[in-house]
Amino acid sequence: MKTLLKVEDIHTHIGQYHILQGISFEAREGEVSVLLGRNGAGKTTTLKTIMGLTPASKGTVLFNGQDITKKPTYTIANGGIGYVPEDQGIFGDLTVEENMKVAMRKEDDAAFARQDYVLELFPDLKTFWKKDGGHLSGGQKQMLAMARAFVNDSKLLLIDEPSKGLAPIVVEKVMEAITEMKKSTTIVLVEQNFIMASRIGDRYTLIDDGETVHAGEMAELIHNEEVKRKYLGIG
Amino acid sequence: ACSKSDEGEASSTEKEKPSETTPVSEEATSEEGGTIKIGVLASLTGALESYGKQTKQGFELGLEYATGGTMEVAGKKIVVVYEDTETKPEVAVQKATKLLEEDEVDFLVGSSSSGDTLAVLPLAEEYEKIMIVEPAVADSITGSEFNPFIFRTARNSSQDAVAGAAAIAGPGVKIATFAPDYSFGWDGVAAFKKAAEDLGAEIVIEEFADPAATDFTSNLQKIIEAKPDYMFVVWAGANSPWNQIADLKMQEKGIKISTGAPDIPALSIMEPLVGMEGFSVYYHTLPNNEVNDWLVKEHKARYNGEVPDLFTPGGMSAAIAIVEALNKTNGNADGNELIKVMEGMSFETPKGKMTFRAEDHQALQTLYSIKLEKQDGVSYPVPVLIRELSAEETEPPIKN
Amino acid sequence: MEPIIRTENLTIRFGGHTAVSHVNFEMPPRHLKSIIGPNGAGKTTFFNLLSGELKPTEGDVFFKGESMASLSAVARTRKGLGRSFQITNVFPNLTVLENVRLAVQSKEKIRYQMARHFLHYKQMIEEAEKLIALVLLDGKEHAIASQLSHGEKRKLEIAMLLALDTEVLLLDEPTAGMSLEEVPAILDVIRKIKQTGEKTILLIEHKMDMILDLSDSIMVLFNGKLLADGSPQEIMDNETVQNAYLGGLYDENLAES
Amino acid sequence: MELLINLTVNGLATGMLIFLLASGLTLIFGLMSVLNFAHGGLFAWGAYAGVWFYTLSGSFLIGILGAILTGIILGFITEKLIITPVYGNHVQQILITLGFMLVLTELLKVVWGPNQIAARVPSYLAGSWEFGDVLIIKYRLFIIIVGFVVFGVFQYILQRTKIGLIVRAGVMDKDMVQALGINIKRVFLYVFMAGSALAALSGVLMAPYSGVIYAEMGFEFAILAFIVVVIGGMGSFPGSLFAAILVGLAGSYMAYYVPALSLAVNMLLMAIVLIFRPQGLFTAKG
Amino acid sequence: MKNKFQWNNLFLAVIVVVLAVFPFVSDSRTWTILLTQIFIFSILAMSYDILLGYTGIVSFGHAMFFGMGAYTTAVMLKRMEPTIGVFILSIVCGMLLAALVSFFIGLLTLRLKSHFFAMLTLAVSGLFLVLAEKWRTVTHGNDGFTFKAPEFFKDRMMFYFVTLICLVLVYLLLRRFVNSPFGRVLVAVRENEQRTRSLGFNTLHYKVIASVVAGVIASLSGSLYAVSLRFVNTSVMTMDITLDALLMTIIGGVGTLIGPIVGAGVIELTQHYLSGLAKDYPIFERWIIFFGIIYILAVIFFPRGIVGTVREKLWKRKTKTRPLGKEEVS
Ligand SMILES: Nc1ncnc2c1ncn2[C@@H]1O[C@H](COP(=O)(O)OP(=O)(O)OP(=O)(O)O)[C@@H](O)[C@H]1O
Ligand SMILES: Nc1ncnc2c1ncn2[C@@H]1O[C@H](COP(=O)(O)OP(=O)(O)OP(=O)(O)O)[C@@H](O)[C@H]1O
Ligand SMILES: [Mg+2]
Ligand SMILES: [Mg+2]
Repeated sequence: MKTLLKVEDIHTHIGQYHILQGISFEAREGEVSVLLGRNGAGKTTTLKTIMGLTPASKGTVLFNGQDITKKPTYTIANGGIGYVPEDQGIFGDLTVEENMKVAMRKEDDAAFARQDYVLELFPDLKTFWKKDGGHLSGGQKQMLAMARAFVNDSKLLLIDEPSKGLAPIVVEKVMEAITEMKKSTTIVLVEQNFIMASRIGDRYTLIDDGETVHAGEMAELIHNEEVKRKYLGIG
Repeated sequence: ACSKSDEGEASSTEKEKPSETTPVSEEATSEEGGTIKIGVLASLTGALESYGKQTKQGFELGLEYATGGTMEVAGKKIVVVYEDTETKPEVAVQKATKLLEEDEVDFLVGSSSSGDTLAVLPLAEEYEKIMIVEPAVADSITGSEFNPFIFRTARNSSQDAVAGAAAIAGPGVKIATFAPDYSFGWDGVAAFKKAAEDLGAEIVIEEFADPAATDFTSNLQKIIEAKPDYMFVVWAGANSPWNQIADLKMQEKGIKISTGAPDIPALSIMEPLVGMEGFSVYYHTLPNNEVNDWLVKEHKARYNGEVPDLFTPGGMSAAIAIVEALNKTNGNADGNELIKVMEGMSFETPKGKMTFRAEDHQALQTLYSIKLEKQDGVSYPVPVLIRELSAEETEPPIKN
Repeated sequence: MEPIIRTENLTIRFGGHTAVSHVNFEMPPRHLKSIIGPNGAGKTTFFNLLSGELKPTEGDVFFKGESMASLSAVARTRKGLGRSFQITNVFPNLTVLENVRLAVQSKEKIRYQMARHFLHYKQMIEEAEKLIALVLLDGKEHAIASQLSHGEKRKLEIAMLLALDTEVLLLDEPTAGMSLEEVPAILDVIRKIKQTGEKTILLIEHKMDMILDLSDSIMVLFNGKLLADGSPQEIMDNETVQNAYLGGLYDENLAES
Repeated sequence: MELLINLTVNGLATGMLIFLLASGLTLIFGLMSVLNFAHGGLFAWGAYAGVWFYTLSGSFLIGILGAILTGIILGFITEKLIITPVYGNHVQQILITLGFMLVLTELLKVVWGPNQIAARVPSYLAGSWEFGDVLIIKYRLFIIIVGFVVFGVFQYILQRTKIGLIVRAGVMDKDMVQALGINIKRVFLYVFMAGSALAALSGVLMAPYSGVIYAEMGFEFAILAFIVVVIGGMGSFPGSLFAAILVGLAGSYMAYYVPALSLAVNMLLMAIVLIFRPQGLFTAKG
Repeated sequence: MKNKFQWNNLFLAVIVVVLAVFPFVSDSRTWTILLTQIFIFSILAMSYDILLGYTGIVSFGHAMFFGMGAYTTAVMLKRMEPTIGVFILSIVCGMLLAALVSFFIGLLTLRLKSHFFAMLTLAVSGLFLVLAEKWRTVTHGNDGFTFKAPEFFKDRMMFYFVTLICLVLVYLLLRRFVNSPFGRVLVAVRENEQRTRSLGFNTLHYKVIASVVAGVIASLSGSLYAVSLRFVNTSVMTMDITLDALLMTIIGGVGTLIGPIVGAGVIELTQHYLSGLAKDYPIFERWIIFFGIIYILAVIFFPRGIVGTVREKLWKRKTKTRPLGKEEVS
């Protein structure tokens, strides 16, 4: 299968701190790649570096064969990458509707069809369509953040901890949605909920202290007790 | 030892040199009778900058005129230091102290704003140096805040008011006043009211407006309703009511407008008031005397054809007053000595003879009753003389 | 036993939407109760009403039998109602140590002391350091809070609540975004606090295994209403809860871990 | 009755003028949250450039276009040089824009000299109509119309496009907006330029109104504009319009009926509004 | 840390000593006056920083407290005897007045958020300015009035020392204040007010107290200012004074106490120097342009103010791993 995203030995500095010290992985078309690692390992920073929010000082990010390492964020996004940040990035003073409107890159029928789909997935958003984003509950914000990313026709989605703060039943729905999206989109997922990660992930990359320490098929990891114990504290 | 002290002198002059606008040769300083130093405080930047520049140019010309071009008086070289007050009282004090302490000036001249001037007054007394006030107008300078070292060549608010009243007031005349809502306006109107009433006029309404307002129509509306014969306007500052007065067709409604003619840039915006009768402190064609002829000629020659403006003759008068006084004391710049000769002193200025009144040191001076007319080849309305208001006629009350 | 917290008909409306609706609940002291419910059920809002962050449209909160209606959030904290926040809410430009130290300062009631240098209050700093170690943030004392990773901020949040040392702890999804490895450690912290037998704890969580492990009782909020309140077993057996909240994932979840 | 009509019409005209002044600031301060103390400088530049073009060409329309062009160019320079490094930091914005304000004001004097300059109403807008005792000054009517046009155009743009939303979102979280594929820097630049153009436009319209332009004219009026934006509600065009008219009318009535307080009227109005409605009269919501 | 602390103090002590002997070595009165002016504005700027830098509130109305001090002192010295006793009494009265006014205004206004608070303070101080303008029997309005300073201050050196002592005392007091547990809560309010409240601090009290402290100190600087001029007019209440305080604080560095002092020095000195240059070189006739450019450059090269940025650089050099901790306040 074709490699859509290729991250090669990236190093990222924030201020005087050397946060990423060699992250490499690839995401293949139509697959879900999961980034795993403990708190502060550098998962979020990896996603931000791909998005160009904290550009890499060394290494390359190849997307669809193109080098996007030094591109500005909006160009990267317009190239077809959607992003669900870990802190949700909701515009608190804008309503749910306005949040969606800002997010929608192209206002065509397909986009509205996708919007209808996400609203069915998260009916809460429909209920609170005119409410300020800042007044939503924690879980509702998480839904909105995902809805914003899903509404565009992206080739690649970067999703940072989608299950955080969601009720179990909604987590299930999100999993369904991701599985559904997988048909048309490639997904890079950061997820702490190992059950979820292992169920929808195709392959994994383990990050520790800003470095890639392990990578492989998800199916393997499920049985690799040693790695699970060492890096994930489970098993 | 002698040469050593000479060196000291020379090097100290050297240091000061950059701050002197009137250069002075070193020999003159050390060999002859010494120097007279004059510090001029003026707003050389900011909103009042054009006033400051007029004073400065006038003062330079005045010295030249009074000394016959030698820049010496009673054998002493005159040195002038100009300082910018930035129209901030604290800067004025800072600069004045510098002039008094470091430059050791014998005279202070200034300044463009009443606030700056008032702040400097006590210093003149403290250092016992004569200060010639020019062109600040506040009555209190020679009134409640007076001290004996203060002399003013500028006219004060009361003189303006008396002149303004003389131009229009008479028995049975109904007058409305319009002025900005701060000290300048209040003082001006109070003085005007008294002068006008003394002449038998009746003040029917006094309107004060926010000087920063964009719209003066409410105030003007009220005046229209009071149906006066005249509206006397006391105004200063660029944001002016002239346009709105014209818009409201006050003149068509039979209300004649009267005010003091300002400097030339401000005259250029008084187009709507052509035909109005009022007074003027100075316009270069108004006085008829040799000093003024010289001033106009030299000013034109020096500043590519520009004519002297409102406060240029004031600067000149201040310079002349200083030279005259020094001539009288034979070069003695001691403040207390100077007070004696300056009280009651008369001197010729571009505006005719001025006299420092002994009681409050205010220079009594001629003002002019004028009419604004459109003249060919002049881009602004020109004040045309109706009659001179003699120094006696415009004499203000003594308030100190 | 007299309930330590009790609500009477507690209701709040935002515009036309009733976020918390006529909730009557009480809990005995030194008890750990979990609150569960779908997203937007009103759990956080319920906390906000208890802590005084929001004023109810109707009803009242009683703490140790005393009406809280007239008390501000500040006053309630001082009385002993401390809370953590679902959305990370720390002092972004201060260090981790300073964040926690400020909470300790409040507990120590050093409020209007203006004449001594704050570094002279050594015990405050020591205590803050201890708490930072407790939530596994040691080594990050001098990091600026805004530079922490998400999980680290959650830990800081807990440390600040613990530093307040209030009688009642309101914990709003303390482990959201925390890595698998560290969840047990935080669980441990909560368990230890519970074991001291001094604190009353109200816990909002979506992690069912954790809830079952810790709770003395569970209450369920649904559309702002109190749907059920009972022992963990009762709640787990409740059909409505099964269908509306847990879905199928929970069973597998238990099965796999 | 005539009196009331007169006061009202004049108050309305003044209000409209103030609205034009504030409209640029509504974009720059209200929407983009930039504390731009140089706004008055842009306004004064608009006035000077406009009058200059007007005098040179003899056409007031060219004067207006010249002013707008100047505003756009200055807006470009200002945003690139002065504002870009300080987005989101109010403290730095105050310092840098105050510095720039000094530069702009003094440069005016370098270019056009320190003296005030007369500005005349074009002949076709000069004069007034009289209906009994009611006096309608043509130029004021013109201002009222321009005000409504500007209001309409900008309200339409903000309602019909995402620009307003994007700017507000960008102020809250610049990174996120970029991650949604929007070149927020460019959007900010354009909006700033539009705000500057509005400032310049109000400058050139103000000039014949008061008959005179001077370098220091900017600062006073800028404060008035800030007042209007804040009491109208940040970033709301209807709010600014309403607040501006309120200020205009209050000034007009107050000067007539309670002259003793007319110096204080703006400040009183602002204090009262803020105490009773701390968020301003309107919000930026559609 | 302790070490650094002492170095700092030593450094400051040396500067104070230098300033104290300065009038004895230099007989330049311009400098004495300029420095006096700088000391006075340093006090004002420090008081402003308590609001802006430590509590995070932007006030556009600080001039009103400065004006209260200036007017109280001026009026009392004019109406009563110009003695030291009256001078001190007037300072106390000015402070009491400022405390009272700032207390009530604080209660009224400090509930408002950022811009709205700033504009409300602008409004209130605007009203005070109108009051000063209109209450002419006492203030003489815009013209102002002069008065006699106590005999003791006739020698400007004496006044120089008085202001220097005031500056040092205010600095020491405020340093204590901001480093006290109370001051740390102010910083917390600046960072996240709502969170501070939920920690059990009544933030309104803190903000009101901070604004009272700032108001009282501003009043002191106003009193000194009036005496330094022996003159007062309504310019002491204008926006210009507030902006001066604001600029000095920002240029020097918000959230430090040395910053405002440095800022006051930088602004007064460059202004003095540039306007001096104007006399000699025609291109400096428009020196205000250069002055404006300095503000712009200051932001670009010292984004956190002179002191803030320098300190950050020093920290970075010293330790690569440990970021600047804000609790390390001067
Ligand atoms: N702006 C910043 N400045 C300095 N350090 C930072 C900054 N942002 C993140 N870090 C540090 O970089 C490391 C990695 O952070 P990152 O957010 O990528 O972790 P993460 O793997 O997403 O953790 P979590 O699971 O807790 O979200 C952390 O130790 C964090 O403290
Ligand atoms: N300030 C507010 N204004 C308007 N609506 C609000 C406000 N706060 C909360 N709500 C609404 O009230 C409802 C309850 O919100 P709350 O945050 O209490 O939910 P929650 O149970 O904590 O959900 P979650 O598990 O997602 O955090 C939601 O529908 C939310 O949109
Ligand atoms: Mg993360
Ligand atoms: Mg919640």
